[in-house]
Amino acid sequence: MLFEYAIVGGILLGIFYALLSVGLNVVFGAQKIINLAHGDVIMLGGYAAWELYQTYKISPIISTIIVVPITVVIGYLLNRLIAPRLGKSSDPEMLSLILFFGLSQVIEALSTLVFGNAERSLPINSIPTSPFKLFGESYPADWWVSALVAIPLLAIFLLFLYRSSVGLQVRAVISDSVEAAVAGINARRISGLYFGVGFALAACAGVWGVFIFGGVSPTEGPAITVTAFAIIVFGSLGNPIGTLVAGIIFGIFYQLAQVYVPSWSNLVPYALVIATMLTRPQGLFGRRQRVA
Amino acid sequence: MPKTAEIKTLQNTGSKTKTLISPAIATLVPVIGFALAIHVYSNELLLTYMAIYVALAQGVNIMYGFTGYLPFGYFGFFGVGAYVSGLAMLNYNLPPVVAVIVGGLGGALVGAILSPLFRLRGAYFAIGTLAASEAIYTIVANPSLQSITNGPYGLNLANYYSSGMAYGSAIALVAISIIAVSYVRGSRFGLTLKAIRDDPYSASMAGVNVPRQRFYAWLISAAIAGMAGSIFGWATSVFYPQAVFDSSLSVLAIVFALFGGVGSVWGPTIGAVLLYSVYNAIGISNPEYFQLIYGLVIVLLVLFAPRGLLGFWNFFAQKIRRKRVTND
Amino acid sequence: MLEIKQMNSGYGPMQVLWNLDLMVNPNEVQIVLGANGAGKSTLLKVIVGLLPLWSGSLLMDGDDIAHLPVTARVKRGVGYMSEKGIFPELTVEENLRLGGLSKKRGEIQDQIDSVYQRFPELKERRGSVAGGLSGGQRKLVGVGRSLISQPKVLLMDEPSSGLSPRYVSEVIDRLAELRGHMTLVIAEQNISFLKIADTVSVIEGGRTRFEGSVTDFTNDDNLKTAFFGIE
Amino acid sequence: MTDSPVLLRIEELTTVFGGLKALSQVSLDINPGEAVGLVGPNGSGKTTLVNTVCGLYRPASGRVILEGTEITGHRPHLIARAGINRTFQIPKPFKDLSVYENVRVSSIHSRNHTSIEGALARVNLAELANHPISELTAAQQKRLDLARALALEPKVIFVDELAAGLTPGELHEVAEMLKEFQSSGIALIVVEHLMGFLEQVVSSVLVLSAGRTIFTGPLRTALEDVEVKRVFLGGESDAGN
Repeated sequence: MLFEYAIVGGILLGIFYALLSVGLNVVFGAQKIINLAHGDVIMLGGYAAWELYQTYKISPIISTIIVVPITVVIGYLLNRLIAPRLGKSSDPEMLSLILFFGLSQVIEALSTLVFGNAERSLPINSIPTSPFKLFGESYPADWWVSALVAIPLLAIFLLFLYRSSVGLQVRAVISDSVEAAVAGINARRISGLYFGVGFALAACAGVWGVFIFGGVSPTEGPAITVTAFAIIVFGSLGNPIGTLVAGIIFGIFYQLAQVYVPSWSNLVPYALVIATMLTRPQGLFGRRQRVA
Repeated sequence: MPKTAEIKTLQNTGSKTKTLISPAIATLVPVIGFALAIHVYSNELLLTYMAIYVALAQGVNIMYGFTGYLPFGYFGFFGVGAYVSGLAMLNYNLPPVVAVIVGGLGGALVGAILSPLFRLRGAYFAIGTLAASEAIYTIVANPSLQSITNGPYGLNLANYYSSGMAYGSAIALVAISIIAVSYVRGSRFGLTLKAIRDDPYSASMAGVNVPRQRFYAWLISAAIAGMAGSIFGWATSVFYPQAVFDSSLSVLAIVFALFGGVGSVWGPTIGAVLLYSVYNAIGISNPEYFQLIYGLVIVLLVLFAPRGLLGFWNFFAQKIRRKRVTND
Repeated sequence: MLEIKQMNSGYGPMQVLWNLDLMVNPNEVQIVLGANGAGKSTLLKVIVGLLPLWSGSLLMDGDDIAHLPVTARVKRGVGYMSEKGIFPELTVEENLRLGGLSKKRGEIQDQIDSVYQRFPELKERRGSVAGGLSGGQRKLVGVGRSLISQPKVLLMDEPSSGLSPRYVSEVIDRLAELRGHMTLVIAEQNISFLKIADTVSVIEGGRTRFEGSVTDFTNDDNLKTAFFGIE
Repeated sequence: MTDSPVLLRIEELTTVFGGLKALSQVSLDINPGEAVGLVGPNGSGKTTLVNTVCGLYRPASGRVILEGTEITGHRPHLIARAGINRTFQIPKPFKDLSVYENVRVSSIHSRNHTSIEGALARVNLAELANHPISELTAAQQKRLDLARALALEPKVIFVDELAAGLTPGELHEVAEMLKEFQSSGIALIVVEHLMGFLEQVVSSVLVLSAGRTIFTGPLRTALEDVEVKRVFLGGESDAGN
């Protein structure tokens, strides 16, 4: 029964992990950079959910929707602020890495000042509480509720990207920003918007991270960033669908490790990212791409 | 095009003695400074830590300043050094100073093992080293390995504690790291590293063995971190794995180096001394204020001095140099 | 329609165009001939705004467009088909749809259908990724997208590049159908495009070597060797 | 024909990118002091040939032999030290080093520690030795590429699009420079679009199209060749009449 528990639990958590990492891949698609503040945006999403529940008794399910427009705007403005300056530099990739690293420190410091060091958590009865039963095993409510919220969110994201006119422009800009400009697309505005979408997805994941990680604290960001990075590298940079599959596979690996070799389970993301980068740098679903 | 046959101020006009004097000053000033500081400020442990950070910032300088590879996982070598030297003392009763050198070798050995990460570029390398160091931490701190590493309970080196010795070693390490940077900067080795940083393929067509040169820089950098970790463990005497495998160690070392200016000899020393002092003034009691300050410093540096990041020192030097050229 | 005088431009520090002149009249097909590296692509890129104009003038319908960003020039009716011409990761239909971003949904569909009518082989492969098509079909996708966006002047950068001779003549035939209906500037080194052109300019070393009608060009033997760049 | 082997022999070199043959069985022999032009339309494989011989790409098959020693697939720095060097279409100086230091990087790795000043003088850059790269024009940067190659005592230099963007005066200067190299025994393989310039420097050409050799022989003959005309001018082989 342990095996089934690990697989089903892994899939439920994996859907959450897909949501957790897809935003990082989206930001990569928009700007060709690794957003080292990704985990911190997730952390902010968590604090938003906590604040909204504590002060206004707003259900985390509603909070997931509330954070979207706010973070899209924040991401968009941030992109418009930094993109022109980075574009002028000689090594934009490295500089943006350092920039987002600095931003991550700023967010972490401000969160500590505002929310304090202590970990904040939300009562489980803030979401529908009955555990989910399958094959005689029961799974915590937050696992399946977060999966149930993540699925429509991811579906909407995919519809936006693959079925809407703006999504088409996004893909055109990602494919070739020069070609997109001569097709009359305002490439800067489009990539800024997509950048904001990446932030929004991160914030949504953050709302549910409060439950899955057992709380939210100002210092959780970097570890989440590394986990998300492991997943997007595994599933191929720039390919959001790859991230979804990779997230689920990661969830299963992680649960299997939790069940059978619990003391080693923390090694999973690190081993995954190193093994992927060294043996198949283009990821599971990637075509040959210059990474090294 | 400017007529500039007479402007020979940039390089290769300095005499041999001159090229030796400036690194000597860059080494002696901080060494003497640390030696005297203990008479003014009596918190020896704190000064030891400051010296360790100077060495770490110089280690980052060798790696990032001269090859362009940013090691987010630099703390991994630090932790390995602390453990290798600590276990060498505990298990083989090695004298601490010898153990420090062994710790440096341990750092370099791990550096050699991790050298395949050089196949990765830019951000991939930075995060790859971070993941590798986190993996090493997870292994060292693992309860299953308690018989070897004492798992999550860390090491107790209290029996080897010796006031003054650890501080002296830290000062020696500062000297070693600055001499290493001066050597790299002034030598053919450094010249080829800079060429590689600008354009690896072009460098190889100039006959440079690109992977080997990078590898050497990486080993020097890893050995410095290994020794720094060894001295940290020795001076701290009781430590847990999360104290020596702490990603904020890399963070601070990188910030100090960037703030002072990578690629220069003085920059990281000044950056580490200044910012670590600030850290002690406000950072111990209010770490979040300190974090906020250096986070903002990084963001502002990237946004408003995108070509530089070489810090204020180089920025001013360049300005002065330009002025001189236009005045001629 | 387009009037270029004394244009100087290049990449980074490297000057490629030297005091170049070019004049394109409405509804004419002008072929810009030149060897590889003569500066044809650079010229088109400066017109559409991908490269800066260092000095000289660039007028469209009498207005100076040199200071406008790319998207504004596209809105004004400058169409540009690069050598690549497509978004390889997108499907044929998506590529075409990108030609009509400013139009209403139904209107785009009508126009896509008319492109399909003109190029039936694209209809068959409407759902396939454009990067997977044959070289000739890829060019048709590029042409199709340009048709949908209905530019006042369409600049085409080497439509023959990467094509085998059979496809080149097919592309030429297709472009011939457009003759008289729109203003076309075709940068080419393949002189078979002459048969659909009204006027020719020859560029050599980034300078205008000849400007005139196709008949003047074909009657001048020296020009053909000049085209190879031999003095 | 001779007892001593040719200087550089490229033997049926084939380079494949993701199933696509960018270079297909291209062969070329060159002797000291000889200069061969390498021409063909964009994407015909000229730069791929240079990159493969210089060790940036590993060939799928074929051999590269320098003075009788096979060097196929050796790493770039070993090939450079063995005596094959190149310039770049878009010059690639070391931006953070001075002109002098740029050449010094090569000089360090030369067998006889060549004179840096000498190499700079041969490309007329001696006056700029202490200048930062940012003060050099594109033409000067291309000559710096050449100086770096010279400092490694090359036997063969691949010259990639040296003429693009140069004024007629500069063109003449560069042509004279290349002739001086030849007279000192260096073999040149000149990738060039500007036929007028090429004619001043080389006697014979190798014409590539779609990765294949379609012609080898004198430049003038090449321009009359039906196949070459078709590749350069398009569909009709009678286009030139």
